[in-house]
Amino acid sequence: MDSARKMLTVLITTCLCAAVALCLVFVMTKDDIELKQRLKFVRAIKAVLPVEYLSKEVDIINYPLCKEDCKVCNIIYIVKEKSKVVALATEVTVKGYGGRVSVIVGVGEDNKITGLKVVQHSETPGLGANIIKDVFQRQFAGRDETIKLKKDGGNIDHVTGASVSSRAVVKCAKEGLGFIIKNRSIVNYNSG
Amino acid sequence: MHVAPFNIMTLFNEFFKGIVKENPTFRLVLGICPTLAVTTSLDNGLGMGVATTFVLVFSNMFISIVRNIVPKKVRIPIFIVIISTFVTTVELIMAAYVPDIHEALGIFIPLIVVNCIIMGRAEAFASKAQVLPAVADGLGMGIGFTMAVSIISGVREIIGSGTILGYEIMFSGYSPAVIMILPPGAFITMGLILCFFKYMGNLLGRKV
Amino acid sequence: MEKANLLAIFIAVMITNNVILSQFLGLCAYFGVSDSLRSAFSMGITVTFVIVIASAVSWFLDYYLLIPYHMEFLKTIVFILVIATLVQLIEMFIAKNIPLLQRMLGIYLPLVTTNCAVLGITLVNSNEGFNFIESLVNGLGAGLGYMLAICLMAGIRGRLMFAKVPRAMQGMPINFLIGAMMALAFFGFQGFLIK
Amino acid sequence: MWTVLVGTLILCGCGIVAGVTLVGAARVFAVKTDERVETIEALLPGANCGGCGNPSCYNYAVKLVSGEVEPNRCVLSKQESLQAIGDILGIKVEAALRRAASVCCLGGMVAAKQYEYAGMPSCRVAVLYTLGDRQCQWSCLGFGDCSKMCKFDAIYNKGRSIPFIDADKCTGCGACAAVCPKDLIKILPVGFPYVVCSTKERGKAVSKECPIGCIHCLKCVKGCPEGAIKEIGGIIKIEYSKCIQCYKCVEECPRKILKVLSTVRQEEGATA
Repeated sequence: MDSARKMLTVLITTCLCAAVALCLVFVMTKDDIELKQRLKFVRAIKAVLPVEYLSKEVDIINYPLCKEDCKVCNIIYIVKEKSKVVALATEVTVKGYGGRVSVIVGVGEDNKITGLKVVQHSETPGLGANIIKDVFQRQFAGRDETIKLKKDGGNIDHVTGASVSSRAVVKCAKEGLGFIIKNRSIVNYNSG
Repeated sequence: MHVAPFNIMTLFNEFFKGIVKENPTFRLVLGICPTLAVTTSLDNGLGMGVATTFVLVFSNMFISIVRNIVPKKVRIPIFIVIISTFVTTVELIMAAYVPDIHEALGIFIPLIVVNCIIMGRAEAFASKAQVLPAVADGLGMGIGFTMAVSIISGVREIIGSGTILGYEIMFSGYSPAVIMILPPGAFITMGLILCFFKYMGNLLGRKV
Repeated sequence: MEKANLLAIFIAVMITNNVILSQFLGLCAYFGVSDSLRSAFSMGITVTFVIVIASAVSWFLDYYLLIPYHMEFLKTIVFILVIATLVQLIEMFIAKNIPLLQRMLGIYLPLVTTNCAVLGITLVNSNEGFNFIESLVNGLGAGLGYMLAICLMAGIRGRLMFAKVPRAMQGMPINFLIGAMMALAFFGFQGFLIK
Repeated sequence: MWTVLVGTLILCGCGIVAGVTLVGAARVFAVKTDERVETIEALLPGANCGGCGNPSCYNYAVKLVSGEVEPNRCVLSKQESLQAIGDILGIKVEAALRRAASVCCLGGMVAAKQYEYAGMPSCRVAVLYTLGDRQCQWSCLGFGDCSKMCKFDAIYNKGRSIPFIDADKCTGCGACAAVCPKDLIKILPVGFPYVVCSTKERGKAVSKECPIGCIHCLKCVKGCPEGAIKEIGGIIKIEYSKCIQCYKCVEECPRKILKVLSTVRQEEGATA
């Protein structure tokens, strides 16, 4: 049974070395990874605010809402500039053409969309994937709940050859807007 | 275990054979999953190539070091642990310093573990060679793979989106052939490039 | 709702986002083992079998070990270790108890360890946050999708014998081009949504 | 520090569980493998040609150990290695009866045409239209599907012709026989006579379709001193266990359709 013992010893030693090495790398890179993720998040939030905030410092407060309230989104981000609430934002995920489409929607004090950014999607490259283009996303600023594609009798131009993907983004915008309007009072009340 | 003696020349040979003669992608047709999946643009392709080269060099090195103490029966689990350690290291480093490429490559970074090139080189070469030739082999194979992936992704990016590394290079009015950056385009590009190499091989072979 | 969701996952991974033709997982074996319909079928069965079991085991590890201790970065190494062990275990088990299966699948089992489809699907399960049943359904769908693609490929390659293929195209190049045609065909299934 | 500790614990735990399971399973599921199988497999040529009727050399070795088959079924092994296998198994090995593939058709392109065929150059495709373009339905179509199947380069076609089989290279694996859509290729013992025609017609019907086909005159049947040749269901059959290799039948055959395998090679069929 010597061979079995040797097998085990070698295997466990390898695992041990691997684990220690990996954990060290993890600890070393952890802060950087978190920083990069935070930066990305802040960039995404800033992208949904009016243009003048791009260079300004903003505070982002997470306001989690209970899951039962809404199936698609459950955190509202309160964006403040010098303790004045600029906008509320939330992430909405719906089904697109090739998979899920995740969108961050920003809503101003006047209950209109301040901006929108597609943060994750798996739409067809070259067609549906064009929903990430600014030309498309910029159309959403200043819209209210009546938002619709031109094709469906509204005012948003859809991305050429990808009405399903465009419709998914519009749906996100609508749901996010509705969600924020519905919960605005709670958020305002609790966060003072 | 018999280990062939080596000198500088053999080291060079080990290094260069991976680039042309035994190019892992075009000659041995190994590791085609990442070759096809992440080559939608040149920067993704390069990122994948560099990551794979890193893993290949270090896994070859360590496997060559431990080759004599590993019992035959647990060889594969141990190789896999060694390889995946380096893969995870690469994954963490990429997430920390090049998050965009990390995100674009997605699931295919962890999948370097099961890339046939790495397991294949570990089994076929590193587990039988001394450390230096193993590293040279890993480096050569890695560079060969990187070159192949860059060629494929370059072709796909130019035709499929009319850009190279994100810069527009095609004439104005060029409407990109989207199919090339979709899954079928990957197969088409790979098939035609392989065909080209085979044709050239036939031509050269006839002359000799 | 629940059932429709499961069906959506199943159809997506089997047809619309076929593991081989649109996600590019497990291509080595796809080209390597598709020279005859019989071996393609055996390979498909083996992959399906291993993916389903690996999905189940890795789900437990992920849910009860890695997530509670925030050790998600060890996912790759743990999953591949599980798969390698599992494959060897299955190999030994069927060699002892089901010799018939051993004769059919024996030579394909070692190929499955380094098949990206298996590791890929377990990673997808974990990244998408699938629950246990969803993971199983995803695994099963992926396996069947794999089988579908590889059997179709083997069927076409069988026909290829009668065709006049230019010399430079023979072997791998023509296989890739067949793959391209099949990927195009499967691409047509996209947008096949279940709401 | 906490991370390092927990991470190490988890990974080592997985490693231990994996290792213990594998070692344990290796004991629980240990299949009693006979060491002789490996030794014998090493002695076999390892070509997995299928000539012995088994899918691989390993399967053949397993069957050898269990005593199901004789060592002389392997056509590629040299006599010494067969003898070595016999020594391991403790049995006496008789010289292997060499077998080789042979096309049982002499006419081929000589047989009368039914129509001009211009389809894919493949027997398996051509046979779909009225069993080929020749009037004789047992005629070789000559596209050489069999030669493409040969792993040993033993068969080749010159244009559209009856394939030429090199009996020295042929291992008798039967890959060509399996692919022939008309079942014209038979795996037969070398050095024995065989009928190089597969027709079931007789007399004039044969002559009309092919000037060199077997007309079933049965001279060979009558001429055989051992009674080893019989006509069963329109086919001339030679019982090789009775054949004493006197080659009387070969002399008797008026059309010279009976030949001896390997000593007289099939002439290359006339091209169309």
